[in-house]
Amino acid sequence: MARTIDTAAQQIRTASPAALLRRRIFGHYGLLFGIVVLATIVLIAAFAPLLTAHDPYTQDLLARMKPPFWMAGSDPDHLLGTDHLGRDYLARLLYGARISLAIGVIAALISGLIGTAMGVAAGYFGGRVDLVVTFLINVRLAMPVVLVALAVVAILDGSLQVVIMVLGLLLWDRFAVVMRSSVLQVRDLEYVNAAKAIGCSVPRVILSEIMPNVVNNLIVVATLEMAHAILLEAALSFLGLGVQPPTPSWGLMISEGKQMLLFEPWLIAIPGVALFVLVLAINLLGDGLRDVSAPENKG
Amino acid sequence: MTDPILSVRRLTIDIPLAQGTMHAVRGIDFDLKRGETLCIVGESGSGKSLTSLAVMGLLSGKLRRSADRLEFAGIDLMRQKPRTMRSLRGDRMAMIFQEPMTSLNPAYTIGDQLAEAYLLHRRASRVEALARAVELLGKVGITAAESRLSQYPHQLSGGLRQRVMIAMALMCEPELIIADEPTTALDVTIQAQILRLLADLQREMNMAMILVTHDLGIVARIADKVAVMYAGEVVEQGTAREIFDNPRHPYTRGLLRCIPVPGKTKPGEHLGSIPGIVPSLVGVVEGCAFRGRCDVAAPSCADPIPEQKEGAEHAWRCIHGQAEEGAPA
Amino acid sequence: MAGKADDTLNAAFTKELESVDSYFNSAREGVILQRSIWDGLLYLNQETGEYEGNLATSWQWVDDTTLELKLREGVKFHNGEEFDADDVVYTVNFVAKPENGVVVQRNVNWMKEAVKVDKYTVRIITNGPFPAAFEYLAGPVSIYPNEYYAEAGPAGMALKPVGTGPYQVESVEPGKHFVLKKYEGYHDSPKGRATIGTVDIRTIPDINTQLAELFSGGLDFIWGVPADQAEKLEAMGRFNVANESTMRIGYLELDAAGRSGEHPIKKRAVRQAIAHAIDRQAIVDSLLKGKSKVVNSACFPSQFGCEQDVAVYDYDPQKAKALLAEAGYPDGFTVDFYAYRDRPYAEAMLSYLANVGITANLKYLQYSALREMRHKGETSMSFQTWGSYSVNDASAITSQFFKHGVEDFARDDEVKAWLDKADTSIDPAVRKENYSLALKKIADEAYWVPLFSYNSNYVLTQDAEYTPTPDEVVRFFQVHWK
Amino acid sequence: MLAFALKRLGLAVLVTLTVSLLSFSLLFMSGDPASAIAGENAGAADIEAIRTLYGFDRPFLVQYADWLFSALRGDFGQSYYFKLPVSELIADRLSVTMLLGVCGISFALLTAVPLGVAAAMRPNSFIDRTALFLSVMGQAMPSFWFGLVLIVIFSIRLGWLPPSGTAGWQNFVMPTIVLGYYAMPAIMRLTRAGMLEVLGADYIRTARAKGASEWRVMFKHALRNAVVPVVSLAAVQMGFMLGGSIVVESIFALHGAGYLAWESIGRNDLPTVQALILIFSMFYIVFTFLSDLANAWLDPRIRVG
Amino acid sequence: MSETATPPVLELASVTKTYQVKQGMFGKPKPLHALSGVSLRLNRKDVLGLVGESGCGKSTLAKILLGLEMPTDGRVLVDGREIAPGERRLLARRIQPVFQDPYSSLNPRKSIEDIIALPLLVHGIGDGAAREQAVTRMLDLVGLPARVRRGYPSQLSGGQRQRVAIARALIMKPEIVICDEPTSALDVSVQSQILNLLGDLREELGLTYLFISHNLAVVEHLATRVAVMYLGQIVEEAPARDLFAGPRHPYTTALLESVLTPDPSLSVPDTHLGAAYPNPISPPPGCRFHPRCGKVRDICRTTPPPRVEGPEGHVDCHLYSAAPTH
Repeated sequence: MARTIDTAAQQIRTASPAALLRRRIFGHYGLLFGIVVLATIVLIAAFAPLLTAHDPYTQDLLARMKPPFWMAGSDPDHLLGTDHLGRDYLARLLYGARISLAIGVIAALISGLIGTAMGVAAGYFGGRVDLVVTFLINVRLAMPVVLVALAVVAILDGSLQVVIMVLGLLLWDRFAVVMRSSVLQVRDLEYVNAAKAIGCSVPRVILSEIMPNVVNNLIVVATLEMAHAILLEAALSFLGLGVQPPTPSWGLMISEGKQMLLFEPWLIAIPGVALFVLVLAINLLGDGLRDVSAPENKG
Repeated sequence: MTDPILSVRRLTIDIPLAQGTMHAVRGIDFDLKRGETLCIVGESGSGKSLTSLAVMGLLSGKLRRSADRLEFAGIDLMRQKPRTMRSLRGDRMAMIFQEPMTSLNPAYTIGDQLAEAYLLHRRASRVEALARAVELLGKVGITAAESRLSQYPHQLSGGLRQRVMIAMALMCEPELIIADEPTTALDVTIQAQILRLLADLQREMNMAMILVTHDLGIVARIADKVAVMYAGEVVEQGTAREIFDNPRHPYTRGLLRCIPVPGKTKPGEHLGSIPGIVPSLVGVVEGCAFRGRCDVAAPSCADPIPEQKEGAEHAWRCIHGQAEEGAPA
Repeated sequence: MAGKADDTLNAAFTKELESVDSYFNSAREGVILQRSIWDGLLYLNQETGEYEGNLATSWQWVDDTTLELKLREGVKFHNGEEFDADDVVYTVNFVAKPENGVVVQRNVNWMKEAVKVDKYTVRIITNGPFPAAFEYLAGPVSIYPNEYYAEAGPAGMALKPVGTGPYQVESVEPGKHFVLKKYEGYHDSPKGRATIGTVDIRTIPDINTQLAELFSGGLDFIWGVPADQAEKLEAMGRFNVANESTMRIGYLELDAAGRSGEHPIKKRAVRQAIAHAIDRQAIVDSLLKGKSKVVNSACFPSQFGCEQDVAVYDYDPQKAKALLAEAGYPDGFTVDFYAYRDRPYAEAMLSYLANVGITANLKYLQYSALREMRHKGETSMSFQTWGSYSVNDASAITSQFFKHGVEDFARDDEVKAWLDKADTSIDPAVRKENYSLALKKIADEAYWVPLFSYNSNYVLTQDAEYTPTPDEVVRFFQVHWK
Repeated sequence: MLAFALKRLGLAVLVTLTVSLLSFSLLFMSGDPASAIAGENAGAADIEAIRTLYGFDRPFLVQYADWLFSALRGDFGQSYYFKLPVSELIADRLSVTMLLGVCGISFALLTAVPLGVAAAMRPNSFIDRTALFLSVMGQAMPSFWFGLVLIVIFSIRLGWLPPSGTAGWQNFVMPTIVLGYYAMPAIMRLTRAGMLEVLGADYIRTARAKGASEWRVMFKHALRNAVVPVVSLAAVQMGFMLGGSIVVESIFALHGAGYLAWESIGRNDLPTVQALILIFSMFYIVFTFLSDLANAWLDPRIRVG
Repeated sequence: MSETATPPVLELASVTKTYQVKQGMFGKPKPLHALSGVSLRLNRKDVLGLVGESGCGKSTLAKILLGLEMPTDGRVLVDGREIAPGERRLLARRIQPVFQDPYSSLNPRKSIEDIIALPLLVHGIGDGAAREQAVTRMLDLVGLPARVRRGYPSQLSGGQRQRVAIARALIMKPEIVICDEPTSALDVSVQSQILNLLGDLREELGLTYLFISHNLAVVEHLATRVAVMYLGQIVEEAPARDLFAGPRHPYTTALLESVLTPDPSLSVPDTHLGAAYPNPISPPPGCRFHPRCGKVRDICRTTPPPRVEGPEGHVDCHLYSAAPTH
């Protein structure tokens, strides 16, 4: 009687999870597109000073609203033209990537921390904690985001920090909802019971047994909320209550360019397309991550 | 001897996967006569459920089905339009699934769902259909049948739901009924009740029945004929008595040794076991698929395996195949 | 499409008007409606600068604080009520009472009361000598029908306004839509009769939407069009574009008194450096354009008493840096820069300040929020504008801000004394002299950095004509079809 | 069913109260309301007089309770800016926003649900890819930008649609598309995912085994179950839409409640902003409440026992 | 009940577990008695088979023993010493679980090595090297090749995973292993391997098992004693051979009849079990089994049955009480 069931047929059957993931990522074009574009934008943001000789803040009132290179009368020194104060549009666009990314990342980080803590607590402890968290989520969902954000930014005045904080404090709901349901799903799985029966402390159960199994959902939500925050900032700036000039935020650039919408549409087309591409890339990344982490729920 | 109502020859099901084609069912044959019960038995992944779905024409779109012959009551199922298949399904051939909890539509009442099965195939009013439903609910042993009609599936226990499923399958008095693991999700006591009900109804209505299961106990109690499937092949088939009393294929023998039998196996002593795991069916599969786990495997097991027969009913695919001494341990 | 064909002039407001009752709003849009719906006792002829009789036919000072007016006879309000001395008395006595809550108290708080002499004669008693009285009687003080107002009150008046003006109100949807109809029974006023039958005014907040409507024919008349857009519109040749200067000037308000705490701006040299740092001419040429001018004195040049011979700070960054170094800030400093409108101008100034080493963080607030901060003395530097209510007198601006009120960041006793004298004297020479002294000191100390005067662009469809006036008030009754 | 409704109602009331407290306290800190009432060119003394007149010197909770009890009677006080009852002001504006919301959600549902179903019926087909493309575009498109682009194309270049106002149905075409397209992707995705999930369910196989046609399987058995989460989402989106109509209303100069809210924030018009936040919240709460009831009706597992 | 020299290694003394099943926020919570006064003794090296239908409270019992749930009432004693609510870690050192579903009982994000070594890590036993050694030893013990240690659960078959779960349970050298349906998710051929392994390990390590199963054939094969649960109560308990030879409680009889042995000469039995399993929120009065019992008498409908002690067990049934009690 052999206790070992090992035979020739008994190989480690499938690839490791990491290898599987790699394979899936490279088979997903949307995800690849998202990664490549986002990486490009991140690099642009990081190396903005190397990519343009112009300073995004230097104004030249005599060279205002020079058209971009594809239009007649363009100035080869300003590839994408200049804005209403004669600042180089390309430089502002490149530096603007930093602002948008910073807003997206930090706001998602703050809301992620709040939402995850609440969602995990609700999902794991259930009972009264869950009641309270669910209630808070309801309250938060019932508050009109744009309106409340506008009101708060109006009260606290719109600096970059304030906008990021407000968005961070407002956008935690989806984290909480998703983390709550993810944890609820995982919480009653037997490996969690096993860990408890082994004598793991609550923090250990949460951090080392539950979190690794819900972290992909967290990442997906984080990307979506990042996109959400970037769009919201743009909307706030558009309404005049976002980050303050002369900060080269894309939302602000659209808001400034809007003045000349009918005559110089490229002023909003350029930052608009940049914003669109960035959000698109982040969304594709998020969608792609969801697909590869749970291929059965593609959609 | 009557013609078989269901005749299957070289039924093959392929599943295209990213890594290659998976040969899930590899050329199986069987016949079934009116009034007979065929049990298809095998472990998970052996292709037994796919076989039953293939007969019903319910394989999902990606799966490829082919067969030399797939005849039901003289109708060539391989060549029928979807429309014809629909008119057969639920009318002349019906199916019962494994999960009674999820196999009923949660949005509609029991009555709606039972009546639908009838109205799809019979020119009848809704009132007539509901009367028929009450009749069949009574038949499957559900008390207060009329009041059940307006209930929703979630209000019933698992055992009751499986009875409803059976009633639904029998609404049009099918000639063939296929039950795919109908009791796996149920408690032991309920399992016995449902099986007994099925067996009684099958006899009463003179239906042909295919029962797919992994439980040898069920097979022994209910089957006229048994087909043992392993890795997409029927490795052995015959009458229940032949299979249990005189198993020829090493896999069948192994399976029988694995289960503790009250009164026969001694408590605490080692049970038989089959080492290893089921081989991958992706790509080309040649020779005996069991040879990697077989304790009597020989080099020639890698060659094509001819079918061996003993009498009209008992057949197996193994180059060995001589009767084993004594009863299975 | 509306327009000349159906005798309707479609115009747009940029801002939601809080109330049509002219005493209960403080907005430019309110003034525009007020001039069309109501009449004042007097009228200021924009061309001659002379006062003419409107609801009054003659007027004269009985003493320093008593003005007697003869009223026009035969005038009827839009609702048919007859105009007489009772209407003037009721209106003046109502608005002069502070507890009735007229929003802009300055417009009315110089009046103590009105007294009826006979049916067509009234006396207005002022709270002291008030040389600018005619300015107000020709401007914001409109006469309401006493019976109707007593019954409807400000709320009713806001929804269904009744006046004597060239236009009567057809409908009001608060804040968003106003329809005016030509008042056929309008009296023989120096304002002249309206020629266009209907004026349909919608509130369209975004100037671009207004432009889009103009393009698609949905609007016939818009104003306040920014210089860049006006230039482009003019170049298109499809519209009549008119530019006119306004009495509004922009200035930097500097906290010389240190109300917001210790900071570099308390030093005169720093304030002068700021004045030297900003290229006002470039801003005027590139951003404001039109009839805008650089201003050097803390008032609008045409205003009575607005001394022009004051210290001039030309654009000189080197000098600015030198002044900063002299003040002890060779590397500059950081300061919050508050603003509430014209963000591009503010941004341009930030950039100039940055060039001399001053890092100014823009705090762009709503007007009321910024005003609140200023009242509390929390701003050390802010970009303000003031339109003087189109009152052509330095008292409407300089005296507003340098007499130790909550909006005075200079707190200069000497200046206050001069201004007090100028404001209360009725001798023009005395007034002029004292305003001059005050304004010269303000410039020398650089309490303010006066920047530029504003202008406004008026755009009409080619079917219509209008000659704008420098007081920035749109007179629909003077628009006419070609 | 009644107990379920009551329970949801209780929760809704509690949420409403909390939101009202939050918005009240939030705006209480938003600076001096007296200054806002005084208007643009008022002096310091004017403001001081107003402060005592309106009772802004009372303790916070007193003011809140006062406000809340009035609000319960439908009295949200006077707008500081318009000097009109807030309730009148809002009632007037709300109809535009509601109309816009209904148009927007209808547009979203009418495009998203058929697309989602079609996509789920044929995964990876052309129509599936088209639907996915549309939804990805819709999620990444800033709606204010989209609105501006539409104005440039349809009002300026083509002259087909009026760029602003509420005069006729033409005025609502572009706002509807902008607002609807904002909600469309999520609904489409959920419909598709829900249909895909439901189509894989055991009871669908049961229906097929009965001999039901594909059409019947799709629309009788699948959609009924897949639509349950879509109803919830549509309610949530509708709530968001009303609250988020600010941008669209300001671009297309629709004098709705969203635009009023934005302007009121700028004007420090406290009673109006408070009332609007509360009313938008109520809308969200009412819609989700109604969707819960609708779901209970659609899904007997909630409705019965 | 038989006298033992030493106290039982594990004892449950009238343990009750009641869940408050809340019906919405304002609905009145209703009590669900998952366990009603369950007393059990587990002697060293015994294999106590616990059988019953789903919903009878078997799993709740297991959770209480593992410290995953606190009993509402009653005591849990280990070696005669009561375990206080705060002593879960103490419990963990002596009692370890093997769960039903090997697909969900292993954390998919952790390597096999980490899974097996987790108990040592948690209890701070040994250093890295010692833990590595222990893992090697355990892999060998449960018959897994050493190279799987760096693999992940998704790379293993069901049987292999269950071996990993057993290795994890045994690495702490516990005395008691709670096996909650350890083979019901496995194929027959694998089931026998795991049963064999459990049998061998018991011999080698002197383990005590609580073996929870609904498969009576498996229980008969492995158990030394059997307890039959019905609706939160233990209705019969006896040495395995006695119980299988002569079941006393009608429910036990029905369970035994339901076992389908692979004997083609027999047909499907009629268990005479009426009605379905009752709702535990509103259990039937009297004997909880009476609505389904073929031998029901009037007294069964009103009066809970007495406990009838036998020489080596007990049965709770009116059929065996000397006189009807009130």
